[in-house]
Amino acid sequence: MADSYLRQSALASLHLIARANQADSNAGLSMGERGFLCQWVVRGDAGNAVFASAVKDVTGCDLPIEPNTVQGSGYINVLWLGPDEWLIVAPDGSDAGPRLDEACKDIHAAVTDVSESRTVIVLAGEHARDVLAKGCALDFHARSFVVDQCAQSTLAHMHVIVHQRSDAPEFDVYVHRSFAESLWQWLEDAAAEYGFAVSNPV
Amino acid sequence: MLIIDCPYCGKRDEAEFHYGGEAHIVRPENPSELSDEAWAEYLFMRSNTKGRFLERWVHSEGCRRWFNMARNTANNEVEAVYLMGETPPKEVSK
Amino acid sequence: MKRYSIFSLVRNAVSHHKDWPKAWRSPDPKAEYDVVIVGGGGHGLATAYYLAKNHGITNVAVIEKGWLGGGNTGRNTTIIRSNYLWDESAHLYEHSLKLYEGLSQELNYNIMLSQRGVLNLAHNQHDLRELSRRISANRLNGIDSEFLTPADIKNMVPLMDVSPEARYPVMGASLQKRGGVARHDAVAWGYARAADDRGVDIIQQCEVTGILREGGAVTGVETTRGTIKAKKVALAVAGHTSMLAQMADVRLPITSHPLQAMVSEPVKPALDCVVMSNAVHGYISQSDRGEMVMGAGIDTMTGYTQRGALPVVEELQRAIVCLFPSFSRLRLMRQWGGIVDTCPDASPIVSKTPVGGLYVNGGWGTGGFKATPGSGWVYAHTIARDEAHELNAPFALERFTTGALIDEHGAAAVAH
Amino acid sequence: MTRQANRLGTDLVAGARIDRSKSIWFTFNGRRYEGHEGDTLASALVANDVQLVARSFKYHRPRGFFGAGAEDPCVMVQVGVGAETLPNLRATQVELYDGLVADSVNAWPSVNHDVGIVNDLMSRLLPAGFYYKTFMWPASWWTTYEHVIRNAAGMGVAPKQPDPDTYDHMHIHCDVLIVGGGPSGLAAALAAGRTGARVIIVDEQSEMGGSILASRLLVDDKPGAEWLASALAELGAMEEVRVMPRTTAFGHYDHNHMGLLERRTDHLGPGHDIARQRMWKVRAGQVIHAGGAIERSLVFAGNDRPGVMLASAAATYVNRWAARPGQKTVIFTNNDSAYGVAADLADAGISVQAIVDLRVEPGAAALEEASARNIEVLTASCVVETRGKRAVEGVTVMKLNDAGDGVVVGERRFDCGLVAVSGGWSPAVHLHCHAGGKVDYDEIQGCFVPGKTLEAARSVGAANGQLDLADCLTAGWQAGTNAAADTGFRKPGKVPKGPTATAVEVSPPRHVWIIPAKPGEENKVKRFVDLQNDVTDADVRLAAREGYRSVEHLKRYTTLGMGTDQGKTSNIPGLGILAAELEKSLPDVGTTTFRPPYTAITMGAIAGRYTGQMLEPVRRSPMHHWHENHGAAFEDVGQWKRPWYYPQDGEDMHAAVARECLAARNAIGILDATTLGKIDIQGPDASEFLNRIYTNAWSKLAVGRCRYGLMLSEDGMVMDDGVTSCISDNRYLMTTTSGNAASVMGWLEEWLQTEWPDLKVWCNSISEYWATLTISGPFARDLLAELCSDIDVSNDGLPFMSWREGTVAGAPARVFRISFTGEVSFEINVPASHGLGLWQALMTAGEKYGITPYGTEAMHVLRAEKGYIIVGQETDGTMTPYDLDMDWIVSKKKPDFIGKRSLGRADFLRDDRKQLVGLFTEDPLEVLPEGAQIVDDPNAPIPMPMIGHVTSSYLSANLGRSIALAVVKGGINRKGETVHLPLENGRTVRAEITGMVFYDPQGERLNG
Ligand SMILES: Cc1cc2nc3c(=O)[nH]c(=O)nc-3n(C[C@H](O)[C@H](O)[C@H](O)COP(=O)(O)OP(=O)(O)OC[C@H]3O[C@@H](n4cnc5c(N)ncnc54)[C@H](O)[C@@H]3O)c2cc1C
Ligand SMILES: NC(=O)c1ccc[n+]([C@@H]2O[C@H](COP(=O)([O-])OP(=O)(O)OC[C@H]3O[C@@H](n4cnc5c(N)ncnc54)[C@H](O)[C@@H]3O)[C@@H](O)[C@H]2O)c1
Ligand SMILES: Cc1cc2nc3c(=O)[nH]c(=O)nc-3n(C[C@H](O)[C@H](O)[C@H](O)COP(=O)(O)O)c2cc1C
Ligand SMILES: [Zn+2]
Repeated sequence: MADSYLRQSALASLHLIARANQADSNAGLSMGERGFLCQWVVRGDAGNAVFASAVKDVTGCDLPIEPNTVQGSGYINVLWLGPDEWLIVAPDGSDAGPRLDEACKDIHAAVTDVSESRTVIVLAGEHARDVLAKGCALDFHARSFVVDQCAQSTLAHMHVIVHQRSDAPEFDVYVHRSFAESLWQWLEDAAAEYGFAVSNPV
Repeated sequence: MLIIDCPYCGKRDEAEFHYGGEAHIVRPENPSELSDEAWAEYLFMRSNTKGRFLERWVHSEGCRRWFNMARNTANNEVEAVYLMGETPPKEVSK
Repeated sequence: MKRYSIFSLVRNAVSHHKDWPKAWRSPDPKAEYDVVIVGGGGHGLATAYYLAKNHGITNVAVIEKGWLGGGNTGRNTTIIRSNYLWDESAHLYEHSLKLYEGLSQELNYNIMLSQRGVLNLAHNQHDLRELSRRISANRLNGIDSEFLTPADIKNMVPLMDVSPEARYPVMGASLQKRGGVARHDAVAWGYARAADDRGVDIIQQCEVTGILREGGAVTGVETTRGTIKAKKVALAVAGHTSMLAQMADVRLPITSHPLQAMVSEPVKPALDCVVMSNAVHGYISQSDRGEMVMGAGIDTMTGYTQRGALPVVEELQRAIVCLFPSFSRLRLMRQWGGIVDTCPDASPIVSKTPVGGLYVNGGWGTGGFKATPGSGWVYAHTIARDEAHELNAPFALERFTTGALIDEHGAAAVAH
Repeated sequence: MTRQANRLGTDLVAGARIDRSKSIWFTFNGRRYEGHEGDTLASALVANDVQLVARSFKYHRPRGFFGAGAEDPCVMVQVGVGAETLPNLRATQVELYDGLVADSVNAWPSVNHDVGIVNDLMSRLLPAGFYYKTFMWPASWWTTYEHVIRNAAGMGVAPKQPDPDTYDHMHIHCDVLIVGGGPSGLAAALAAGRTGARVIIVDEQSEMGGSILASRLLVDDKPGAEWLASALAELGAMEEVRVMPRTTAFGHYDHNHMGLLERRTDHLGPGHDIARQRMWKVRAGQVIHAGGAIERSLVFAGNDRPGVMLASAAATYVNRWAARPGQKTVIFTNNDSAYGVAADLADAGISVQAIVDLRVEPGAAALEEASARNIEVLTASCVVETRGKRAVEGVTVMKLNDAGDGVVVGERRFDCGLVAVSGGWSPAVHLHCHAGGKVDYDEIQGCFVPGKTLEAARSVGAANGQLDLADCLTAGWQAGTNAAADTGFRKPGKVPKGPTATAVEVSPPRHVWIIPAKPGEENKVKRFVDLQNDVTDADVRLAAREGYRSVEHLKRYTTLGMGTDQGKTSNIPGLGILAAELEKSLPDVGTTTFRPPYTAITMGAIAGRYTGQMLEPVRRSPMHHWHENHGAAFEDVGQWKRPWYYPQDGEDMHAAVARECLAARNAIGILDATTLGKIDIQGPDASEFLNRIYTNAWSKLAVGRCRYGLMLSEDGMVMDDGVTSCISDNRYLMTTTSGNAASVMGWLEEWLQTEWPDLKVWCNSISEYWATLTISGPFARDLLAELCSDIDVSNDGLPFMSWREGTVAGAPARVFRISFTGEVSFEINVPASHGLGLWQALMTAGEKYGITPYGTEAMHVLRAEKGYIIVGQETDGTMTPYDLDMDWIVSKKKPDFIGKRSLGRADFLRDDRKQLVGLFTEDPLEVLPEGAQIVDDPNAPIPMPMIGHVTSSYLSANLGRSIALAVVKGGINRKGETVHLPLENGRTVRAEITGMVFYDPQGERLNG
């Protein structure tokens, strides 16, 4: 049976990959889904050296202690979510989570697999900030929201984690799976006046 | 709408937070030993102060941490933010 | 009291309206009263009126820190209904509604009670279940209440969107035909005039700053206009109930919150009943002047600012525009806030207190305007006899100790 | 009529803000008119000599243009038709576009012949508050009276069709927000902008400039328009400065949260595919209020005749739009500013008959301006009447006595079609006050000026009581510099210089709140304070006499300032009259409260895009589209759409549910249970934590086992329930009801963080991680065994209330042997991305067993057959575990858990509490309505004592009869007794109290 089932990303029903091929290059922004990422929520005490070094060992990233920041290794990103909470994001197939869990087994820390809990919508281009600003009260101005900054907030009344990936600007918007279609719909509507292209981010 | 300085995430819109009522109401150690009156006091009776009020908030759409805040309920001036389990800073503890 | 009537209007027109008597006096406080009522809102004034009328107690002062009727009485959305779930509430609010029905004549002051019907909408299965529970209970309690299907609703309120395509479709409603609205200021003014006429001193611009006690019983109040002695002190201060009770070291299970309301610019009649929705959170009616009068939920934090925040306004307007897609083009003319005092069970407290001669009437939250006459009636009884009227006995402070709460959260929809 | 008879030529007015080369055609009250680009509806009508535009609220008296902008109380019009119609727009704020259709409101049959004028004839009978005194007899007639009153009231007409336009929102942050694009605001913006700060400057008019647009004064020695152009060019070039015309700052909320409303297409007319209006929500570091000042009227006899106009408005029509509001004019003033108006009018060829000044000594500069144009100045004089039919034709002027409360004999009559009035200036303190800012009274100017505020905000220019242009520029510059500095921005290097103008010396105004009428006419004339709501000085005084002495009483009794203009021009005069009547000072009387919005804002714009289907997000399970494609009817559960039932071949709900229920007991039913909340609980103290949260004991739950738990709130009431499983040592998976998923997660965090920080426990929500597919029924095990090879799913291998990890149809899975139907049942949890694949695999493989998807309705029936409760249906926040007959789940041993103490209170020990029981109707096919109330004696008089109500009720296809769950007072001990249910249709149904378990009472089917 193993090969008969299909894994479906949260936005699979929107056929974004097919739409991406008909992309409009004049668009004010692009939007696409980055699906199937490995994600773990990690809870622990930042001051615990074992914990911090376990994270470093497994992910290659320093544990971000500075609020609202991201540490990245190019392959794995660690997002600060709270004083004792982080999100580790890695490409499909990563085993960072189980390894970290193992490394932390003697300390009071927790690693929870949330890969399936959220998908990522990538917004990029000139008007990406405007679209975010239509539904989110964070200040996305280039002076106050910079590359490798992240924040949890709400976008169009849906909980999101926003991570600025580049100066393009490019944003990863993490949204809970059950909300993903609604958020996408809202984004399409918000982006319409600027013109947008569906992208196929990897 | 207030701006609340989450002790962990920094300044955010009040919309990201949930209100948690009066601060420093400690659950009695041994509820079963309390009289009905004393239990009702814990359960229901609140200071509801007009003026400087010590209250709890949680950054529900952000880091999900609880913290305390001193706010003037008569004009919404936020006077201090301090961590759960801490006593109010001197300038607001009267 | 010189009676108001069309004849008095004509007579006074001839004399260029120079001879109208004062609606109420502005007396200086006496040194001592039998009863001092703190708070010149509808409840305080009604209490004074019924103390005089029903119990013959006229040596009464109503002490108001601002202007009479300027609290929540002057800033509410004026919805009147009695279709509450629990027997205790239903009986109290129904008593109040009955008094309302004859109030203009009784007070000789037109309070413009408009029994145009109140609709409570249901948007899902859970709402429907709660609705039919309440309708059933109301009917057996003698309170008019009926179920309307979406088609019935469309007939009654043609501009409402009852289509199944709505995000939260309207699936039915309860209708209380005797429910409606009244002119809020007139209720306060009518009671003030009638109480004044029976000898009650209404003292405005006088704030109570302390409650005097001796041996566990009250002896008077401290005010910004001096000490006033009193055998009994009765609180009717809505949003400030806790503050006043605290002056007598009585702690209450009450929290105060901003509650906002707003009006659109006036338009010709476009909505003929009161519409309330819990799931799509908002309620609306059209005043006789033509504005849409609208309200929603409380701001969750404790507050005494008498204003609120923009998100509540947004939430409300989303609801209104969803229910009435054409009202989207109307314009908001004014928004304001009141301070409502809420109890953990969303029911009021009308009660004696541990302090002798001190009474409390509060915790009406978002829904005490409709209770004004009934509340005054039973509170006057409680004060006069030093024991609860049967209608307010369940609303005593003790219920928080015994646990006999009257939880009107779940089923009473938006509790206005 | 000639086209634009009152349009002034370029010879008379140079440089107006209209493009004379571009004509715009529009219709007013059915007639076509021409205007120019740059016109407002008002300026175009003035140019076309249309004077009568509206009728007043109460007396239906004729109304014309009184102001030129937001302050105008009178000229409300209905714009557009059909779905696009907009009621109550102020003609002075409507920008002209081609094809615009406007009509007067509140007039029938027309504004020229309005029958409502009978109210005016009866006005003696209709003083302030008359309706409180009458319409009371007979009581039953009130409804009729009310009907008439309602139809007479209101102004414009609400549209009847859904709004075809869209609206949206934008959040924005800035260092300095400047409200008002007049000279003060612009100077502030330049200063702040040059520091590099993020600056937003808004103005509600079509273009920036404020009073400059209508003034002939010089700035930096240049004509105002030139300076304006250069200032705007400079601001436009600054990267961090945003200039926003057509944008109203409508509210100043706590912590510098500012609401702006931008009108994006209104000036273009209907039919645009971008949002018509946009609400901006600003967080500003510093706010500068530079909204200018509003001119006041004077309260004199006949002051409401069309043709009576604020002096500043008259100048604005002339200077800004080259529109002549009258050929001959008399200026009536109490201050110097109207002299400038006189000069402007005179220079535009309007014959200024006289300046009537209340003061004995006008300012020297002002007098000079008049004498330079040979304008006669009548000092210590007042207009005692206006003459004319529908509009002003002339005025009578008399000398005022020293006290200002009477006139001296000897009158002068002037013919004029325009009376330009100035009663002084009121700073626009509105926004300053919204967030609790205080005001101080300026005795000399007779107005309130901004006082203390807690906000990081300041007021400048006319909004701060500075009426001289030079002061405004200096103050604006200062404010901009300081505000930027307060947010950390300073211009490096030399101290820059702001724009300048020549200061003008002025004399103070004279405040006479009621202008005396002609001797002997005091009782005959009407002097209006509020032109929209028809409040006269007599009304104000009457209110005071009757005891409505507080300003707030005055306002509410007379409706002064409660119209759509919110009393911008009338409040202060009203207060002045009240103060005089009460013999108090004006500041002692105080002012009413300024509330948002500054000018009315579209309700749709406040809602933004969150209307219709976008009201709230929809939550969908991974199998949502499968359900949709298979015809599911959906039920809203919170934000989730859940399959309610799956009708086939024209089945109704009843038939579909019956089929689904039968399948779940006789074959296999499959349910999408993804919406359940799931929480990962880890840590050495996890079981202790569960012990405190749940009523039952958790210490001994072995890995691989599951247990049902009940959660109470601290007041002892059932809050949530669900199954919690032990995943590994110190690790649990808690499930919650769908509706409470978020709140339970919050509840756990709250206790952990605030009360028990010493407990070593971590909670993480994984609700969204798992898709949950429940299969239930006699063949469920066979089906599962087929698709799952790595778990022994036999009764021994996977006993009831246990779980195993493995793969199902190739997907990594956790299989829980738990049951909400009473059948053998497996809850298969797979990562959400596998949900749809697994669902399809189960459907395919299950076909031979008759697998049938069932929705929430069948689920409800199936669990009710077993007497399982649903929190929120059997409970309503007033039910304890004992009330639910669930004593077994309340640990007697645990010293404490949340809610335990409350269970011991007096009211909880009553034996007549409402308790959960089953009900069997006498007629087995009678299905009780849910919610029906239960009584012992159906013949008891109303109010009939009620003893409970039906919480759940269904026709059970499996049992072939109806079943119901109900709460009944003392019900647990009343089994076998008969109760009565009086229904809405008048019938009374009899039912027997039974136990709650209707089906398979021994629970044999659980193990298959
Ligand atoms: C926006 C809003 C909408 C509402 N909508 C509805 C509705 O539709 N239907 C409904 O039934 N109810 C509604 N309510 C609730 C209703 O307005 C109140 O429950 C009711 O008016 C309370 O009346 P009251 O006389 O007890 O209080 P108030 O009218 O508030 O009077 C209390 C008075 O006490 C005075 N006071 C306070 N402290 C002191 C002191 N120390 N000394 C002297 N005087 C003092 C205050 O100045 C005030 O005048 C609404 C409330 C608000 C705010
Ligand atoms: N001579 C006098 O007595 C007198 C009196 C008043 C004003 N003035 C003159 O008026 C000028 C005052 O300049 P200023 O810049 O202070 O005021 P201004 O009147 O020139 O500009 C204020 C601007 O703010 C706008 N505005 C007001 N409220 C707003 C809101 N809520 N949202 C958006 N825009 C809003 C208005 O549309 C206007 O364009 C000076 O030139 C002064 O000399 C003179
Ligand atoms: C039922 C009702 C109708 C109202 N209608 C109007 C109105 O037509 N115009 C207006 O300006 N205000 C109206 N208001 C609001 C009052 O002006 C005022 O804002 C409110 O009573 C609160 O008082 P405050 O703003 O002085 O604090 C109304 C208030 C209520 C309660
Ligand atoms: Zn935070």
